[in-house]
Amino acid sequence: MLSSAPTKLISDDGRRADGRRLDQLREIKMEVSTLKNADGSACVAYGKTRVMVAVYGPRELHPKHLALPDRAILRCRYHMAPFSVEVRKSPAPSRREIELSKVIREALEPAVFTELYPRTSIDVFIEVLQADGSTRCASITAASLALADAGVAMRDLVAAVAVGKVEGKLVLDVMDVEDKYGEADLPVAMMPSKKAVTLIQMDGQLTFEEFKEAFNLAVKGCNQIYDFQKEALRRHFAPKIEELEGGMSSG
Amino acid sequence: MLSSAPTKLISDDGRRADGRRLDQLREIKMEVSTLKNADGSACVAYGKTRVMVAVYGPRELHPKHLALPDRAILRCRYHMAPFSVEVRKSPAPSRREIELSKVIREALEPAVFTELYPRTSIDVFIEVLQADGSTRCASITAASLALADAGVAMRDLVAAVAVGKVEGKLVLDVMDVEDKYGEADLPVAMMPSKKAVTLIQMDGQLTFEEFKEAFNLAVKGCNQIYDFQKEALRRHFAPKIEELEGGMSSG
Amino acid sequence: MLSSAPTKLISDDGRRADGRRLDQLREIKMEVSTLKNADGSACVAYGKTRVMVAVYGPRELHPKHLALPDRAILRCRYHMAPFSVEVRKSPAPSRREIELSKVIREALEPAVFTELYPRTSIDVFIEVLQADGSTRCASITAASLALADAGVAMRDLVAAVAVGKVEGKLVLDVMDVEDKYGEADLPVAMMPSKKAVTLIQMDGQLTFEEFKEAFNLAVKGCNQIYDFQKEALRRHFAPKIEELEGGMSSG
Amino acid sequence: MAERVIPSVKRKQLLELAARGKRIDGRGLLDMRPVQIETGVIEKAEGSAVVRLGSTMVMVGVKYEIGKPFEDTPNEGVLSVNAEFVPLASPTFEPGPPDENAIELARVVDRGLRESKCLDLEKMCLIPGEKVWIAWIDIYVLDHDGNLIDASALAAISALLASKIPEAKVENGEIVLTGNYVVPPIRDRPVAVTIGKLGDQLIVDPCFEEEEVLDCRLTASFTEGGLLCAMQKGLPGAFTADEVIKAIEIAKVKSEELRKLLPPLVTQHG
Amino acid sequence: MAERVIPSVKRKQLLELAARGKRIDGRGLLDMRPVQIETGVIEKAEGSAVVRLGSTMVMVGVKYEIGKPFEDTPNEGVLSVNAEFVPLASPTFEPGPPDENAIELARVVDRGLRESKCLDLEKMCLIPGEKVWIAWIDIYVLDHDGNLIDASALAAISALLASKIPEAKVENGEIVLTGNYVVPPIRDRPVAVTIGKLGDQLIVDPCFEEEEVLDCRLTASFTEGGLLCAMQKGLPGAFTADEVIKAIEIAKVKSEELRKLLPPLVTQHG
Amino acid sequence: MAERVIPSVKRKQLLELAARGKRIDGRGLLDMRPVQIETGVIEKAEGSAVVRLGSTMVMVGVKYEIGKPFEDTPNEGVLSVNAEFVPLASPTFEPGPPDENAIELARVVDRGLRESKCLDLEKMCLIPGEKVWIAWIDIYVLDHDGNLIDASALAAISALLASKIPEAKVENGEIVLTGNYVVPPIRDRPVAVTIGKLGDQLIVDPCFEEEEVLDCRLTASFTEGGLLCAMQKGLPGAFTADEVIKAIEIAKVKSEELRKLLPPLVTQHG
Repeated sequence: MLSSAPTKLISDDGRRADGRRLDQLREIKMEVSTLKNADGSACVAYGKTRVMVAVYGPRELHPKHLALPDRAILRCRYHMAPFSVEVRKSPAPSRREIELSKVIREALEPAVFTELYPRTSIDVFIEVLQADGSTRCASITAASLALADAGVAMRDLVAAVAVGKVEGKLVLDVMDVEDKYGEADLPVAMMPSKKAVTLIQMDGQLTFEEFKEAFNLAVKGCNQIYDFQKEALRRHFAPKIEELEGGMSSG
Repeated sequence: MLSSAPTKLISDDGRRADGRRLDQLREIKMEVSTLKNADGSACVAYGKTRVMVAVYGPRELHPKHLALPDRAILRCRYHMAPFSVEVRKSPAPSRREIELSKVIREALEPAVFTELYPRTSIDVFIEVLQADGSTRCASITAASLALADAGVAMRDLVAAVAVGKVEGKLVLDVMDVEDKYGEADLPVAMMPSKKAVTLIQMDGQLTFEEFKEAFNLAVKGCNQIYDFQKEALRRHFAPKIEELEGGMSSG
Repeated sequence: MLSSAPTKLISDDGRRADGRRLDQLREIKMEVSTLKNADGSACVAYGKTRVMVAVYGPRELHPKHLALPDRAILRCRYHMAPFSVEVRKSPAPSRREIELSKVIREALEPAVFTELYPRTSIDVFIEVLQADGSTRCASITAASLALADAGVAMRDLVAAVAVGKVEGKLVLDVMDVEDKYGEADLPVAMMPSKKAVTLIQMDGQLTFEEFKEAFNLAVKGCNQIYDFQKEALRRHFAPKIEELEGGMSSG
Repeated sequence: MAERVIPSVKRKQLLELAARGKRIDGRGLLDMRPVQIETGVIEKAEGSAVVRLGSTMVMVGVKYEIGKPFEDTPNEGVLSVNAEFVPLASPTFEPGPPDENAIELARVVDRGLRESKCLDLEKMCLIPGEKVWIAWIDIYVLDHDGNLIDASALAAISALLASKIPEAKVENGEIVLTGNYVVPPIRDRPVAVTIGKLGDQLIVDPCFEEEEVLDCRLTASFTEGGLLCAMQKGLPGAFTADEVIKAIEIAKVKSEELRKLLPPLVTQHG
Repeated sequence: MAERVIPSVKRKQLLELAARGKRIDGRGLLDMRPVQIETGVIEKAEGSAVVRLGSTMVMVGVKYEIGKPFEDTPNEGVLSVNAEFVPLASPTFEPGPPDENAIELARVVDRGLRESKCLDLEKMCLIPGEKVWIAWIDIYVLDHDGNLIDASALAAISALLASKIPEAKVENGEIVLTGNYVVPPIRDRPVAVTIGKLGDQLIVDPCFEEEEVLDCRLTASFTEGGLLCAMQKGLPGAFTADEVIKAIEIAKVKSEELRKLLPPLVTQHG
Repeated sequence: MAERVIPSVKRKQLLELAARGKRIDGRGLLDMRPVQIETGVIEKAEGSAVVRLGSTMVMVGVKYEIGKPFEDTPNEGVLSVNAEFVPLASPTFEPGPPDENAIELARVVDRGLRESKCLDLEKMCLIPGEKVWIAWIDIYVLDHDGNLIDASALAAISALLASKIPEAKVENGEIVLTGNYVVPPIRDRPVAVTIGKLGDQLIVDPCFEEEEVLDCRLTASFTEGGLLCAMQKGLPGAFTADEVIKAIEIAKVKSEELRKLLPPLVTQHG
């Protein structure tokens, strides 16, 4: 299903190829605890970009000599399904996937109280089921939900979003066609309530002024994503808490 | 040495491409204890299909943490020599070889008293030296001889043979050209004296009635192979037993 | 930077393609202790052939179960930089590099008192930065300097040089074009003061008489290389010894 | 090749249940778990499906690509089935190339599809010996609660049935994509059913806990017309000859039930 | 994925120094170590450079080869950046395929070159869709004393600027090498600068000991015209938003200093 | 790279024996074990041989395939020698890609064949730059009792001498196989002999127990005309210069004895 280069990515009235305003997120969907086997899991969609994340751990680490005496090891694998992209991707991890696994891990680690789980590993497995831009951001967002679902103690959730420059304009939540034919891509991850930036990458060309503007837009987008995350956790945990309270009140 | 598609696989008088009757095995050759280094070995030929099997073990397992406290680990590698087939095969194990290693291991395991050898491994190395159909069957047959030669305690030998459907007829002991241009292939392994089926696979298309008929023919074939196996062991061990008895009587 | 086949490798007045006499080495350069991190290092050039060698160790061996109770394990990796040859070389080790790693290790090992460092490893990492023939010889020469720089006790340095047969004549210190278009290549490594031959390989065709002559030329060449090695060590260590003596005399 | 350790207490418990016709999750011996099939879940793939068998969840994506045919079948398209046990599906799965279990799964699903001749590979040839359609069937196990073979086979045929293939024309020896999509040349709907042996009992659709203690299993695939088109015995135990026959009979009945969950075959293009 | 163990005593010491504006090797927080650039060191490569940042030593070789373009950019040459951490450079490096650190390094250097559009890839196309120049940029770390990204990026652009590309003509659809060498189509000189965060302080050009205890780092690459063209945050810590801005401002200034060490751009051929 | 552990008691015993001109299996220092050569053992291969040196057993298969020549030798066929130490041959062999010992073996056998120019590779070119014959020589070690090099080299040349190559014609730029087989263009019969050094003694054809305690070994290959065409010193010990000369003299004599076991060269086709 090959797509051809579009003629125009932003219409005269400031609408993007999918009808969004410049500073508008795509439809965001989040589901927590999707999987049975995993200790925690989440499924997140930014439009057609869909990722599934499972967390196993904290659990005993094999081989043991890799364990750290003072904290958990956070491990992370970002991986794309062969059918997630237009041209089938070989299942062997690409250099891009290896790099993203590293930066995603480093974006999550500041949020995790690894020191509470010495000698263990916390494994974050990310599968991109469909890729339509901003997959690393959706992955970070989903991974922090899955960590929360697994009951791993965290300083804050991590929310991520990418800002792009397309036809000279800054746009929020970059989709594939904008990434491919746009002028710049700036993915940012934050712990919103801590105002701490845990991931920042950039491709393309931006003046310093454009960068600052784009960065501020990304911060705003992360805060919106953060609201969706909290809402998803509330939806998931609220019934249980009610149940618990119900159980207690009836007791 | 490429062969071209044959015009007819079964002649009007019911003879196969190599002159066999439908329910006839190829020339079967078996030799036990062919190799010096191995603890047990056997060389088996079903016509031009020739396999050599070595067994090492029961022996200490490396790495040790893989050892089981209550029984031996049976390991099995089915591998084809690069020159065993018409177009040279790369020595790296193919997906087919990995699958066959697994099903052969699972076909042998019911026959081995693994519980007598806790914390050890029993390694079965199969080399297909020439492939002319039914290599997995010849491999199982040879492997159980090599296990016996290594002195591994067994419930029974395992004998295997494939039945095919060729030009609408069921044939015993499928050779390459019949596998390639026939309509179905049904390899079966059994512990004949236990009447226990330890391998069954099928490719192609069979009605349920055809399947039952083919399966019965395979059972019959396994019994014939079993007779060859017993004869080969007798040939190998009889002289030693006579020697032993001679030694004792002269004592 | 592809070179084409030369018309003549030895001129009528007995000069080689680069102006050398038949029994003349290229310009030899040696530098000891080039690198900061390594325990010992050396950089050696035979003309345009340039190798850098680092030695780490004697050091603790991982995994430990590979350690030997009575001596050090000498490990050696010969590796070519992708840009060292005319057509870019893939960084994955080739079969040639694996073979050369083995023969170089076996050429160095007779010189090393491995028995003084039980349970350790001594790792020799060789990088060919530019290849213009005789890289294995330059590697051995550099490796023994790096071992000396690391303070590893040695019976003798190992010096190496290749003799070739080119247009019917024997030549010392074979360069790439002579190796490629010549009739034979004979690399030899020695512990010169022990008169012990630790590497000998040969490609091409030589009569037994030619071989003896070539071998004698190689021995002569090794002795010349040996002089360069001793000089390089003297240059490196003399200032320190003087310093030390200065320090003592002033004390 | 990791050896399985059979939990003997669990095995004893399940054997006792089975002897009384019962199973750990309350099913009868020959009951399947609830089956859910959802297709069209991945818009970027030409076909896709998610199948749930109880808690087991398998996703399959189908991609069509133009490539070279195999040398010995120059007039046929290529069918390539691959399976990945991605580590999010089970604490026992690890990252890395497919192990023997993933390879066996892919090959058993492949044989079920291939031997039923469900894809008319000759219709997938564009320029003989040069260019053909390759159908990539990627099996992605997302949650593992047993019986991956049946779930994967069902997801594979579902994804194929739901797939569209780009319309391609050959003009002056060049392939031109019209931009339209057409129905792929599918002519059968094979279904695989796996029967487990637990002591003297045969059970249908084993869950993960049951698989851990099974003696062995037998998978049989059937064409729409009821022909056996692939079989695979697995696990290190043995069947009696009678059990083999009985297992296939059960599998045949179940395969017909499962096939009812699939959409019907569509009349082919051209 | 080896986890780093942070030496806490060392971290405390460096934090105290940094708080007083000092560093372990006597530099000020925003001082680079001495930089040396040497080019033309490998005659067999079309371009080469060795860069020393203090004791860090990185060699880069550039090879030009004729090959096929990528399918989606048939009119462009190919830029391929690879990095090897050969085991002679550090006791922590091991033989084997590139690990995540080497891959990250290569990809960050690649993005700095690519996004600055320093190589005019369209001018490296010989026969569209068939034959283009491939520029292989091989980064070889020889001695590791920290800040490999900046040293490698500097070595890469230095080697490119010092490189010559074979002159090729297309005659009757065949490529003919004239035997001459010409200046490659380079039109920018991107420079990368990495800023480390150590507690509340930002430092320039961290050495190995500092890297071991950094909170995190931010690399920014700048074009000749002062545009940001690539960024990469690394290590498992976090920046405040203000620190991000400040780090980029520092990096911009330093990138201009470093660019002065490079030879000027040469007018292009053709 | 597994390090060998030298069994010192065994070494002492063999040294004492050797000093008295004796060996553990009763041979004299310069005696070979019984040699058996059998050819034509694998009908599916174009050539094959099994060689036994005492208990050492090596099988070699030769396959001819049409493929592309190397870029730098467009007018020559390809000779590819590979060796596998399959795990059935020795308790010390493990499954997996060839280790350094298997690679060394293949390369030493390769050099003996290649440098003797025994195969006339130019006669194996079909369409220059496009299509040539590839001769695959696969060495398969089946039982390892020492001196694999000599056994493998002997099996390789035996299999080649016993091989037939398909007759191919080029018609209108296409290759047509006539269906006939002809004699391959073989013009020499190189033989390799390995001499072991045990203390002060040189021995011929070391068995496995001897190899474990050797100081070092030297292999020399000779053409039919008595020219040295390949050499390889192995194992971590040293020879004196005199020993090198003496070893080669012994090897030359033994190579002539072994060559008598080979069939004669056949007049070439065409």
